[in-house]
Amino acid sequence: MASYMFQKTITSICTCGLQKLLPDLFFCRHCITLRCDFCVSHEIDTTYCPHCFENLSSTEAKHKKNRCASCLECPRCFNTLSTRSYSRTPEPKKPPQKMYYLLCLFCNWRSHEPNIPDQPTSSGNWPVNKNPDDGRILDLINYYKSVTLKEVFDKQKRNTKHYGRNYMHFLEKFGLNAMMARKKVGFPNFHTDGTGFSTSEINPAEAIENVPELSANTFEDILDLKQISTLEQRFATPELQAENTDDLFPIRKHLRVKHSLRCRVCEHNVVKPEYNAVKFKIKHLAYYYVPEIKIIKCEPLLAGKWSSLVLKLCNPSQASTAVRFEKLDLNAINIIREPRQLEGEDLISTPKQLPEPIPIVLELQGDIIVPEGEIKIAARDDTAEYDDTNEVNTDNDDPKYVYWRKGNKVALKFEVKPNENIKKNENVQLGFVMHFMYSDTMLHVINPKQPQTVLVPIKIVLNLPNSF
Amino acid sequence: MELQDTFYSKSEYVETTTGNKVSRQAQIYGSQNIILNGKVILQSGVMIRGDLASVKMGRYCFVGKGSVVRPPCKKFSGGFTYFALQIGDHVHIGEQSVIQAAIIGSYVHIGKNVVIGKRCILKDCCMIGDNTVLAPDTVVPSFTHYSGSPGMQIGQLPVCTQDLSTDYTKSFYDHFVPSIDNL
Amino acid sequence: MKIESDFLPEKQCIVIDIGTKYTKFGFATEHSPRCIIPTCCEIDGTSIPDIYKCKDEQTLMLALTNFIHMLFYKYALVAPKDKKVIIVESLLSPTIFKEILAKVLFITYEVTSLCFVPSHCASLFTLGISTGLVLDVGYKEVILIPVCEGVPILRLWQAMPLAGQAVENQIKTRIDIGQLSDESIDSIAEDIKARCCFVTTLKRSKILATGQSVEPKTSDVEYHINGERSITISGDIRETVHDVLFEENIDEMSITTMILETIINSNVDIRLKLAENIVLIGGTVMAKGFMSRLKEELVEKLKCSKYNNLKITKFKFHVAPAYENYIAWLGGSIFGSTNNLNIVSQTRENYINENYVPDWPTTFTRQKTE
Amino acid sequence: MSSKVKIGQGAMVCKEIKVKGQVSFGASTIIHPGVTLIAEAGPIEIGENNIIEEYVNIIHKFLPGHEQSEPVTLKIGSNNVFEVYSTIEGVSSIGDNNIFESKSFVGRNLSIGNDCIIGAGCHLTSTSPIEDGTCVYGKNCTRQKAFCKPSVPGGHREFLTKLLPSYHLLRKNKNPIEGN
Repeated sequence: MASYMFQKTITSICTCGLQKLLPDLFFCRHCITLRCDFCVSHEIDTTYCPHCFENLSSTEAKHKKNRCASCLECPRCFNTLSTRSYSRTPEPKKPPQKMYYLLCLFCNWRSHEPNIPDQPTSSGNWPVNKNPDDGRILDLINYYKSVTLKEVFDKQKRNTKHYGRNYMHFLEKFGLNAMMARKKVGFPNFHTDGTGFSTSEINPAEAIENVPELSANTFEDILDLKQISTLEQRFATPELQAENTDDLFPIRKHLRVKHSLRCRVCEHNVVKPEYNAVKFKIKHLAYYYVPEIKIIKCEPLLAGKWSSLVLKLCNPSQASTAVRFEKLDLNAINIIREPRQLEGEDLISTPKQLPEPIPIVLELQGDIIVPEGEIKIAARDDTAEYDDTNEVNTDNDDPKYVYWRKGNKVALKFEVKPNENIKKNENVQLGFVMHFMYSDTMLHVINPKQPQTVLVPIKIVLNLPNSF
Repeated sequence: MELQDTFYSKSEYVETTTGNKVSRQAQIYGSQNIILNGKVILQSGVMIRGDLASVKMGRYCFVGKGSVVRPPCKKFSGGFTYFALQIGDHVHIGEQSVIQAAIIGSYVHIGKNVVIGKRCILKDCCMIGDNTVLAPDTVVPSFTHYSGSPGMQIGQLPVCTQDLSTDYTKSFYDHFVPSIDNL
Repeated sequence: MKIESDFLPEKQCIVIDIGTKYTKFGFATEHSPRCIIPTCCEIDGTSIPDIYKCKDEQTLMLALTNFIHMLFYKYALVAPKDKKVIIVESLLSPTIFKEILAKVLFITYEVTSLCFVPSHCASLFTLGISTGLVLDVGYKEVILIPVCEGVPILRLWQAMPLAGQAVENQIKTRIDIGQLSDESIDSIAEDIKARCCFVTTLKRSKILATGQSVEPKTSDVEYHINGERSITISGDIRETVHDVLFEENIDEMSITTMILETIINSNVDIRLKLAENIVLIGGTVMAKGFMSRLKEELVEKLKCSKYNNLKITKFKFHVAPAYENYIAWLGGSIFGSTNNLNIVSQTRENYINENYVPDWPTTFTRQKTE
Repeated sequence: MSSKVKIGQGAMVCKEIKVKGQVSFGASTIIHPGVTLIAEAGPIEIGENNIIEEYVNIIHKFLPGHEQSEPVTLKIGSNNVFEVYSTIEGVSSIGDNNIFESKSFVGRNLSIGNDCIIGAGCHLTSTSPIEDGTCVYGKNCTRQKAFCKPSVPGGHREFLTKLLPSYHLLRKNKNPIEGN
């Protein structure tokens, strides 16, 4: 699996034009084409805490500012804190009381450093520092809210004058019920000068003349880097940004989300996770439909000379499929995009503006001879692993292309010729189109009863390392 | 790229009935506390401390050269004990790694030179990059890629991680073949 | 905690301030950003250190898509569909960047409304005043725009590439950090700037400039570089690293002369008001001693010939109720709490059929024509 | 170099360890299997109540330059814990009550005081000495003043002394009189 993460030898081109590895691609069964991260819309499925796996609803998470109430992070090394307890007898007679403090097992930070008192309960409410300027900002917000309301009110008053609406409408809009409402709530009545709207006053900040000077001893005293917090530690709590490491308070752990993905074109679900297990309710991944290609053998590539390349195709789906290959012609590559126009109940009500696909720019550094004709690949059945007697009908295989065949895997021979001007250590980029037979079982198939088979084109790009 | 065959000398490895391949240089202590569920590969220099507490490993596990699998210890008011370590199926552990976790789920991929701190919990389908140091008591959620010291999430794993891991460990086991010459 | 009304889903508005080095991200009506993260993202594996420097439109589009995706799904934990978004950005940010950002937000992420607020006007919201000389000392450049009665006077804008990056380049040239990858050299230089260096007084910097040693000698600092080496940073380096911001380049321009030039070019009646309402924003301003040094430089520069006909004798600086590196964001958040937001911002529908990107100066003029 | 081993009273030294040169273990010190102790540049004296876990290598060699200079003893204090795969190479002396976490590496001419914690995966080769009570952690080995003394869990040693004899062959002193 590690090799999957770092090697980009075989990539497929998604409908939106990005080159992606097969496990990163999804397969929308209604549009019968590849989708990638860029062309699916993500929705929040569940919000959970990465440490205690407590599931929160989205409003609850929003209310707690997307932070877990019980799990805390060390302010110094951002590793999750564990609680340690010791028993203490406050008064000689009283039974010993269990007191808890926080300890980071990675950088040995303790909750005694910013002298947070020990809590009697383990998931005690550890103190959270408030923003010192809360009050001032709140007044500013209220002031600007009332100013804009006043602007709206003045504008409407000006408009209503022009049209000379009847008096009741005017009263009803601003007069009678507004005044009654204010009296009921106990607000002071409108200003008598007829502005009809009172704006709360704010004392604008006055500039200061004598600016804080550099304190005298900043020059001489020895700077102890252990005491000064780094930028990252300050930005963890933006409203405090403590300079000294001793005033760093533990941070509540940030929550994480599970996505459910939906195809942008036909708005059908592509991936829908289970509640908290690893399984998925809906998992339409290209990895389960499109035959996976792996390189078995590749002779060293020489500029301008044919060399053979053996690719293994493995059919992941339970239905047998057939594969046909075709050269990749670059000019037609950007034209056919959405292979299938939606019809029947697939048509979504409001046609959406889709992100326009990314133009595919490919410079192929060589050409490739692909096997002709149709090559069948048997279905995958997991029971085959135990009885090795599954017969392999290789009678109608064309030995020129089929290297060997076993169960749902077949190895095919390709011929590869890199261009003359290829540089030594540069990867050779080649491409071809693989059409694979997909039995379309969706009920939107209007007329025929039994599932109709469709040839799905997948554009594959190989970049073969030259130093083979 | 298809996995290449890795050869091992037949004399060095012992193959049990359930398909476990254990190197003779691997140091297994307290073997009655160790349970391997079949098709597990323990390379040379691996040390499994079954004497401290029981160690359970699922199918198709692989432990690289020189790795140490050690049950975690816990200090509580009563005293001090080691408690069991449980590893799921299809787990790949790189070379020179130190595993002191409490629970490792299935389909987990741990890189080379990794330190997994005491009492860590690794959920299914997660991946730990090379040279990572996981602090004790860390919990690694599913479908996450952790790396760095202290281990932090740096990426997301694809939805089909389960099948990727199964294929990887199965093909690794199939390609772990005795070298023919000194038969 | 009482349920505040603005937590209701439809009322929620996201405020993003994409700086050249750090991005401040949070919700409107909140008093501080939810996160301050470096403005960098990665496209399938290759990391892009600076989004503003993307080569072509294509990579910029992908970089912005990934970056906005990370912001929403890792920090806001809310789907961007049908959300209101405010982008606080400097008036001089390239229009390509704005157009692609609008396209990404409107089409890929289907936000309902988007509004671009200039950081210079937004920072005045945090002070309750409407006129001021706003000096934004960021990472790449320092931008100075006077704002009069809430309207930025674009005629008098000044900008210079003398900001955080210039200070870090100074550190890199004067201290040998060793052969490491350049990301780690950048991060070490930034760490040294943030933790060890400060802005010295004018008097001391003059003496040090001539090379003699100054009386209360600044102490050296021993700085460990990941376990292998530890270098000592000499006292005068710690002091004089920030002086590059105040040195005058060939055509005699530095931060101080920028302010005085703007005041001279501005028309007579607001000169006094500007001089007494100087607002400093941006991360580099948070260096200890920056404000006092700037004041001394201004007062001292007044004496020289060019500016002596100015009637101004003293300068006054504002202190905002927040840290300088997120004052602009806070301004955006305060603006987001008013319902002025719905009037000014551009909705998705008429972006699709009109396909123009809202610009702060043009929003009012365009308002009239509708 | 004959490997002369002196085992203190109550010390628990497993059989499968690699020892080169003269090494003496203090009382009730526990050595897990797989430890390598190379004492070429002089004898290594390990104090009491130490716990040395698997695959720890304590290498006490001369600098490649001058081999023939007279032997120097490497003194290791008491109550230290060396976790799995921690490496001490060419260190002049180690105090008491230190914890070397797994895969930590302490390099040449560094002397470790008392009550230090060397974090997991730390690669320390800088020459500046580590004062007492510092805690080194993280990939760029940031140093921090530890708030209080690292406490080795008390029951750990008793548990191991009860458990190890039943599973491991233990080294005995060749001539019991010599082992004090």
